[in-house]
Amino acid sequence: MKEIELQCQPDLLYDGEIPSDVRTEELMLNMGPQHPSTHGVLRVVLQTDGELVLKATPYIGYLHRCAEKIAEKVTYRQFTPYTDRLDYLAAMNNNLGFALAVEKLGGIEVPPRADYLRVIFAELNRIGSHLMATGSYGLDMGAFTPLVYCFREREWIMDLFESASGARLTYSYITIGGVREDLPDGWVQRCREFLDYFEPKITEYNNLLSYNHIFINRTGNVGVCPADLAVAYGGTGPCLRGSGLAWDLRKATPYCRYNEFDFDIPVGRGQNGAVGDCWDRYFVRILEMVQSVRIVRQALDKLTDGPVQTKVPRIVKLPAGEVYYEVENPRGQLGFHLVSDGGTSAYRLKIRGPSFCNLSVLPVLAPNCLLADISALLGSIDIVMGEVDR
Amino acid sequence: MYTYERPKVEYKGLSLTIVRLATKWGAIGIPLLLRFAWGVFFAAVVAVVAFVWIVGRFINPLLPWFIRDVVVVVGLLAFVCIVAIIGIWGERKVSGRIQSRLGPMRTGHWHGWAQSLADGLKFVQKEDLIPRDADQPLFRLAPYVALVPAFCAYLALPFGVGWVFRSADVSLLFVLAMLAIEVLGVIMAGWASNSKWSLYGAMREGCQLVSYEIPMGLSLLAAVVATGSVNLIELGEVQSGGWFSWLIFQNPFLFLAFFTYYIASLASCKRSPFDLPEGESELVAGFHTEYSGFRFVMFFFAEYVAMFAVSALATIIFLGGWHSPIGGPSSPLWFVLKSTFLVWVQMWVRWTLPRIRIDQVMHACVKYLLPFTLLLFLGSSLWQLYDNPAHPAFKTFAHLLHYGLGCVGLLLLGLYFTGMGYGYYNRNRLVGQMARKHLPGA
Amino acid sequence: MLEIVIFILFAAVAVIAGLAILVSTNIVRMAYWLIAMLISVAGLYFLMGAYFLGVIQILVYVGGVAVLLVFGVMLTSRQMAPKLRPGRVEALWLTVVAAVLLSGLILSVVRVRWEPGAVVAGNSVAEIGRSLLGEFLGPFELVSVLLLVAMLGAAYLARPKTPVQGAQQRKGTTAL
Amino acid sequence: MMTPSEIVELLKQHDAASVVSAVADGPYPHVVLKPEKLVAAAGFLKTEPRLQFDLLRCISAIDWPARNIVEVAYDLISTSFGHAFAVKVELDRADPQVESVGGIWPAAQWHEREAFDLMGVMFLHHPDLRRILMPEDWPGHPLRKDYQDVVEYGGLKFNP
Repeated sequence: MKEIELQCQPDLLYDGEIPSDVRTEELMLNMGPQHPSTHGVLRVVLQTDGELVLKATPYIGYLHRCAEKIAEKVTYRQFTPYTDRLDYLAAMNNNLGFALAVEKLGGIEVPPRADYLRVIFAELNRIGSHLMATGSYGLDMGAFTPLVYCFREREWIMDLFESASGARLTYSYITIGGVREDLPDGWVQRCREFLDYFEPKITEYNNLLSYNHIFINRTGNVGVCPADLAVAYGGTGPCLRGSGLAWDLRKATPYCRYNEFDFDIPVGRGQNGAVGDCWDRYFVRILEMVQSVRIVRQALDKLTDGPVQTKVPRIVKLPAGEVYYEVENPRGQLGFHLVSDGGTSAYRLKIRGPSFCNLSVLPVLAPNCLLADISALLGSIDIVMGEVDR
Repeated sequence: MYTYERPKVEYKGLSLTIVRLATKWGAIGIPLLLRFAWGVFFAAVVAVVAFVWIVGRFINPLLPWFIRDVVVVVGLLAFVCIVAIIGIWGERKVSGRIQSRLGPMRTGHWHGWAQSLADGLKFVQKEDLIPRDADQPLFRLAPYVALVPAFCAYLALPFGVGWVFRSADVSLLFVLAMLAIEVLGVIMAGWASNSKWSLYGAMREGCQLVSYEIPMGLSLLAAVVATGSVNLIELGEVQSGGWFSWLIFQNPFLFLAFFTYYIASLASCKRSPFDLPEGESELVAGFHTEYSGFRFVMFFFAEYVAMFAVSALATIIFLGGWHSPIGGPSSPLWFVLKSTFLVWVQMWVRWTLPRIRIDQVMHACVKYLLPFTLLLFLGSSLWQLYDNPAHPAFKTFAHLLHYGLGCVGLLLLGLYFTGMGYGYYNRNRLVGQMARKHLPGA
Repeated sequence: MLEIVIFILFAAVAVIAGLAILVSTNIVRMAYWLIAMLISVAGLYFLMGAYFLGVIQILVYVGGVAVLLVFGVMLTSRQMAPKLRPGRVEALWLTVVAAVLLSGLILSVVRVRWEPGAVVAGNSVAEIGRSLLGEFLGPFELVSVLLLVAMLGAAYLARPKTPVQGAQQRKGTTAL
Repeated sequence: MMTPSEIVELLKQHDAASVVSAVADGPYPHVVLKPEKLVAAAGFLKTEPRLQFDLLRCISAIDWPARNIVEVAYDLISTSFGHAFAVKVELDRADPQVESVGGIWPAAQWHEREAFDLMGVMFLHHPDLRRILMPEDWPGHPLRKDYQDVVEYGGLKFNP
């Protein structure tokens, strides 16, 4: 196996020598479960030497809501709202993943209009989720203003979702067999208006935050995660692409007609430090928003008339068997391992939360960071605890 | 069923007494106050202004010093409170506008002017929580140690000639000394809270303040060398006669010293990007994590009072103090205006920049700011040495540079106002579609 | 009259704070009592018209030295407090040393002829500056050399001496 | 990019004795391996240049009281080729034990902790096999089919 040299804070690492008669005591610091920058109820026990973090041990499970157990009790359709609550910032994508897993096992075909609608909503929700990640990352770094700007734009996406699905956070819009309802009048026009408005805003975020000197100094060369480390710890999504590996399920194993769209996979290039540092992970999200805008534009162009649902019984019965299906969530690959015994509810549903795997790399990256870098790291990994704990 | 039995606690303390009195009287008083809020506010402003003016003009020569002192101190206290209250409200409005929000709009009907008052009232009613394992006496003392020195700085701060509580020869040093004591309160709070986050906040505060005091003092010393006085009134008086005679345009070293002072003063007020002691995304709330109610308000007050104090110092020393920039009559109004502008810039910076990391804070000070200010100090001294009739060539050069710098300053100010005008003209485009609908006058 | 009241106030605070330093067992409280004493002594200076001295006392001792002191002391463990009670042998030694110092102090106070000095009116800063860079230039420079030596000494003491164990370990090589 | 049947062939070539059964078509192509051969096969799957399954996506434990086994499924994908595959082991339900693959895919560590927590599968030689989602002293393994709901925990009584 290859040895990976971690290079957090090169100028702070004590190279070799400190006086032997100076003894310092290490401090155990309990970060969370109630802490502003743990993005939920994550608890990280830090072993610190002054401001230097020697060891970080995450403890999760504070938001465990037994989603997998519930899935064994309720019917497939009834479980769709529960998927909303996994990664509550990207509920559309979760709906999509679950619907696709059920459709794969049941052999259900989806009409083309529904497929394009799914792509549109998934990508819009990806933009919304990345906006949240970008804004709250600014907040983690002490810049409050980008958060509000990002929320301003996310509000518009929420309005679009609300007019289509009736909900602003937990949509349950993408259901088994298609999407729940067709678009309201004028929705496509409003969506185009949003895209035209939103695209130049990305430049504003870059000018305000991404290229800010302080921000770059805070995030560049911090929490460097090389590509093989990311892959080894199951990191996916921006955490993997930020490390320089162009791996995206939308390209690798296209679903929902993603192969019909023209888009690129942005990767971290180490512009402000080593490849795979916090800045790269952050900036990949910004670039992905640009790509998502591209995809949504193309999907809006291709949107054909037709039904948005296939006929699926109210209580879905799947044949006995199993399937593992993954989709590319904003935070990485969301997987559903669905086992059916022929009944009306899942025999076993294992959910692979991307944040769960992305977070597992934290104990490797955290040593030799400063206390302030922990929030930089956590923010750049961009976890959603609803999905980590499920 | 699991039932939680709340431990019986005897509530006591000054805050509770205040609350009891306030709830008793407030039931009648507050609705009345709110109904006549406009009138009360203007009456208060008029009363304070008239009061201070009368005291400064007439009572001063007539009454014994002691009464004058009491009166002036009460006036100063009122001023400081108004500074803090308006500062907090202003911060929220400024941040709102920067973030394409509105900020407080409801309380007091006109742009939420009474928001800080309402918040203060709420804070007074809060239970005065002291953690069981905290060091009780120090925990109680800390907010006072933070607030009182910040107020004491105003005792030597002249608002104009004759507009000062005590005009000492060493008033500049006195103000600096008082601002330096404030850190003790913060450290005390951090340690007494017996919380690790607070301790981290206190540690950072200690590191940061002790380091940044040096470049801050050195930048001011560069100006002191140019005028030969540490008396704030004398420092202000040499800058009369229009903005060309401001010390900031005196020589290039002072021009730079203004900016180094301003950066260092941001650090000494714990303002962003140097707000590490309370950086909420890292240290929860830093040194005041465990504080609630009125004690928390005192820390808040101390911050805004100190903000105005450092800005006032910059105004007096670099920006001509109470003198009008266009050569008209000098007045304390100019002083307050300029200081407010600098406070506003502090807010502007805060809502724009991310926070620096602690090692970068120390590097910036020790590796860059400190040597740089030492050079400025040296340069300013040398300039003073050569800027005299014995060196006519240098004198001409100095004059040319002096006016050149003035033009640079004018250009900067012009750019600022142009930007402001541009922003105002394009406000609809800049604030974005969503916010536009909700802006007043839309 | 007022001056006497204020003098008694400051002096009392200084004495009480000084005694409290001795009596207190909590090391952080000691530091804060020390600060209280320094501030009240500065108040005495102000009362005597030595504004410059008073301000410098606050600026340097309270704002600088005391903050560093508190900063260092604060980081010690809270369980340190009981250990600060001296043992019997230590107490004996300390008494002897303190007695010698005190007698020296009393002797010098008694033997010096105290005359009411000329009060420096006007700009005391300028006066101090002139005398520091004129009459007392030699001692002034000597003191600065002393400070420089102290700083170099501190830097020397804090210099890394031996390689610490586990420094490599800390650098964090992770086998995968 | 290899098809599932080719992958099964490669595995059989590597060690035919390790493969219990194989499903090469349908929605979920996988092989069932003997538990004691799992680590060797996993190493092969990761290092074989034609396979390079470097990304362990998920470890799912499935309880089958009727067959008296606990299945552990390892879902793999290769970031170099993009082909996906799954490996399964079937363990004794009374005492499910299998060697940890955390040494091959570090990502497995947390998944294995979860499988241990919720299904009670013991992963041998795991560096840190603790409960991950449930509290340390939680009774039982909640995702087992015969799991009895906890009535009281830490002084809290739950309504049925």
